[in-house]
Amino acid sequence: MGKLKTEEFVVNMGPVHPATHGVCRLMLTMDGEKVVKIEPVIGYLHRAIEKICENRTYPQCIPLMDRFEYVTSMSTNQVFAQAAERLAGIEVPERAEYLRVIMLELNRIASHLIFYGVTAMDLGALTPFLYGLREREYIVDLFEMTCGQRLTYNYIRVGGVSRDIPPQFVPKCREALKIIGDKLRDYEGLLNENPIWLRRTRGIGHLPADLAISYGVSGPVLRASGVDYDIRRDDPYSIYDRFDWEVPVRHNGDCYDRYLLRLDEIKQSIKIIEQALDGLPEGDIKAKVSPNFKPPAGEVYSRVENSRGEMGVYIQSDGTNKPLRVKCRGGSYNQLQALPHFGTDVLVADLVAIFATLDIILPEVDR
Amino acid sequence: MTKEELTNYISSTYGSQLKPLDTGRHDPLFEIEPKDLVSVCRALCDDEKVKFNFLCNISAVDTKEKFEVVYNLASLPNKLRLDLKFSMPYENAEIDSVQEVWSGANWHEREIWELYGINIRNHDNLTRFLLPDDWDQGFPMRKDWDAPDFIRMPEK
Amino acid sequence: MGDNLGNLELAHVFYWLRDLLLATGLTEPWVTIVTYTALGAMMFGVLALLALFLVWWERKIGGHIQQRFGPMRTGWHGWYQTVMDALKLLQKEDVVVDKRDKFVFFWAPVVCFVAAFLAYVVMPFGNRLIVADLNIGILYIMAVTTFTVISLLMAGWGSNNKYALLGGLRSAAQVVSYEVPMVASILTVIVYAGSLSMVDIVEAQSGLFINWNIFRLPFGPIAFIVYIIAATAEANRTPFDIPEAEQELVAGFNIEYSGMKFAMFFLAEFVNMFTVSAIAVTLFFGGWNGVFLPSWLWFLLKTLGVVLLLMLFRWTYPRLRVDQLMEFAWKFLVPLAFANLILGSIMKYLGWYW
Amino acid sequence: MGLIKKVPAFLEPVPGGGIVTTSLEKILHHAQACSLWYMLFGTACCAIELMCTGASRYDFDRLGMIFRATPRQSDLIITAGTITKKMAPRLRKIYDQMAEPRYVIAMGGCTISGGPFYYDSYAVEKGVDHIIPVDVHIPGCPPRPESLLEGCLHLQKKIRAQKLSDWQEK
Repeated sequence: MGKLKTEEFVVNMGPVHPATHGVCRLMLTMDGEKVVKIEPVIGYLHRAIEKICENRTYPQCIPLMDRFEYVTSMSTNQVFAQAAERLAGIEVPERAEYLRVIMLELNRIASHLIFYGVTAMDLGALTPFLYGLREREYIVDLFEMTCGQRLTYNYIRVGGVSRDIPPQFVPKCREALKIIGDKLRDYEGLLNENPIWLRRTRGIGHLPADLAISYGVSGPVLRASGVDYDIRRDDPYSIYDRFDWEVPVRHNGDCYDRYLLRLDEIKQSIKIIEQALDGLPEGDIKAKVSPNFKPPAGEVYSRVENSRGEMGVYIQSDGTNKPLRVKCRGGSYNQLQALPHFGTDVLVADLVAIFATLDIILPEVDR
Repeated sequence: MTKEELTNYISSTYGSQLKPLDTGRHDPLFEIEPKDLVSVCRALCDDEKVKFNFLCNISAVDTKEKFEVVYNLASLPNKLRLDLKFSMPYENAEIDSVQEVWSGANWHEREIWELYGINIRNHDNLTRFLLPDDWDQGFPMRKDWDAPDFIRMPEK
Repeated sequence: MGDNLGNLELAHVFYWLRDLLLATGLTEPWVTIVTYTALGAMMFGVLALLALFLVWWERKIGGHIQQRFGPMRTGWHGWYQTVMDALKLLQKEDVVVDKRDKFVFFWAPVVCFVAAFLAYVVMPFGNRLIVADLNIGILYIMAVTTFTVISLLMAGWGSNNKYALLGGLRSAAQVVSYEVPMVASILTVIVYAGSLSMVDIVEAQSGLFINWNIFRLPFGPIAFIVYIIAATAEANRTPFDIPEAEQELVAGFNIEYSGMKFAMFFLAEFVNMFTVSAIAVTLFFGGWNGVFLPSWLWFLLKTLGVVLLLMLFRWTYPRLRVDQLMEFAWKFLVPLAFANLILGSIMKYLGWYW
Repeated sequence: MGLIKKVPAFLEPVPGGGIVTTSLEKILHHAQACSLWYMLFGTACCAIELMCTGASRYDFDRLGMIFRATPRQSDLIITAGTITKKMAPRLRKIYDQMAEPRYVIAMGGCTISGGPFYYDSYAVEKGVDHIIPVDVHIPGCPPRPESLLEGCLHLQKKIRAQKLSDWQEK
């Protein structure tokens, strides 16, 4: 039987579409239900953060960094503070380092919980979305207790952190970790073995390791493709080398592995936080840094591992109190870039699954 | 391989093309001639000893006198970091695309083309993507850029 | 139809109305027309109220599964929330798309709405509570419930929107596939009841609950499971809600509809859900049979139980992909349903049942 | 526009219609206020808080608010997040696609005035009221879910205070 002649047509997915997590626009060339070509169109959230940073002093840049990647804004705080510290040669006090690690990992859990919920919602299950956000509230409460904000924290500053944790933080934090650890089993029970979930994710959107590396894909997506690389371990920053934890790696590179890997990461993060809470020393929380400090001329590229991959900031200083150039690099930027090269030849429903498990958020792409 | 060993290795192996710079604050930084860019990148990517197969970032910098372009590389198997940098004058700024070495360079270079107006040779898709489609106000990331509704912070 | 009304309870209303109208001096054809219209309006009113209740119930159940409350501000636990929704949708602007197919775009919601109500003509709501006891009742239901898919196709085509078109086509493929296992599992019941009439099917299950088809048929549970899966697909509910998959097609076939037209689709969806549950009750759970309570209440309670099952599906499962949906229907449900039918028929022939 | 525009025209000529109109006015506007279906429109940080408000702890559904993905069926658009100059025409288009009566809540500093941090950005639209008419402004960067809920309650109050004559064609 000869093949029926079909006609391709173009569908605009976005910029306002429930599955694009913000304002991404994917121009899909489709043959019936099948996606033949993807062309991402970005820039709908381009707020020129890099240009604005050139007009701000170093401490003033940190709130902007919050908005650069708001889901895990602790890590954006950290990456900028770290870069400025390396430029100016500032030593961070011990207690501040511990607090940073606690906050970074809590934020990673919060971000992965959002991922869990949003991915499930994109695949049609509405209830896990609310479960994920419900447990996230415990973490948000901890952040609010510490820095007064629910989302954009501005907590990690150049030379330390903005304020100390309140006394009830540690017991509350342990309690929250316990709740999340318990609920994680519920999450797994709800989706991991669900036959529909398996059919929708297993073997879908296979991302080969060499393609991932060549496109600069990083973080959980890269590790789900079998590349054992985690900046926390392999290019250590802060005090991650003091804790005992593992880097989860999976080898199939499909949607299911990317999903499982993030759940594994939550468990590892809980492990790190518990150790950090145990070892939390007394002492200063901030080195003495003038708000108008002028790092010597030079340049640095600092990077941290956040929940979407490598989060990097390149700063070039010309010796004044304002950076000459700030360039931000988010994991989503490269992941979205790689999407057209492995996400085609699937049905549109699979594309939604792939997009969701890449965990792309648009402010990181557009800045 | 530590940072010093890496610096020594790069200086000894690629000494003719790469010159160490002292402005790098955390990772080794080398200066490169624009004409050598693609061949050196290829060599760095393929060299089994270092194997810089991961491109973290490309940034263009406007230093008010010239453009600089910085490549931040990482090696996944050897867990190393390296920065490459070159400068060029304002007029007819042009660089070669490195996307044949790292495909991920595509969007970074496109962004440089769009925001700085640096032309990219051998790039397969130089089209506007961050700015609005009908943008006609030049290259906003340049230091001397100005627009009627642009509010500049006071210098001080 | 007027003749076989004699033994039904609805007939009381019917004859009462008839006498009233005859007394006012109307003549024969008009009296019949007016009485039937009144009956239809009554049915419509009851079902519309039921649909409004179901929408509210769904939101409450969804809310409680997700550890929240659902509507709370409109009356006690938001009991008149959906009335307000309906009133609001009435007020909304009726957006007409510029390059639509005028005729198709306008009539799609109407067809959907009417098709949803047609099945209730032969639905036995209670003991002797039925509009018309057709001797091909179940066949008639299978025929008219399929009209829904035509309306969805019309909506998809008429909207001149690619998402809507995809949604309409998906729904066509889905309904055509799931009709087959559905009919096969219904046939199993019919083989045992020996009649296509809804009343006969219910009466064959009279007595204790042990006589219900789901327990009495040799593979009753299998037939029921096949039926309920196919019915979920027929009613476009999660995990088979691909025609309006929110995350893929935004809102699917009804993407361009606003105001009252959308409300018609929305209500029809819930009426459909009630329809398939009512059929399930009639076929497998003994219809209105039950002790102590009045028969219509038994019917309602049982149907709401099945509706609850459908709602639990919706709030638990992810959505299937369109090709997996087809695969599931043709490679799993159809063979299962037919094997069930053949085995059941053989056992009926050999008399291996009670 | 549906019923709401036609009602006074029908009822005014009828003797005693005025009384019906006033009570109808109350009911219709109450219905609008009680079932604000909001459009899923989130661009930046505020979208996360919008999600949180819809989730278990704060629960939009209590107020009868559920999300719709298509603008045709939504009554309310919550502009959650920065609107850039590239996004602005799209926002206008979505607003135009919505069926009347429609309402707008500007959530967060960015949509009120371009935000506390983007005042010297070349790409950010300084205030969403340049593009679409806004009913309620909610400050904050991002606003807490409580303030968003309060904004919605204010919007409900505003809707209930409307007159049917407001809906007549000018």
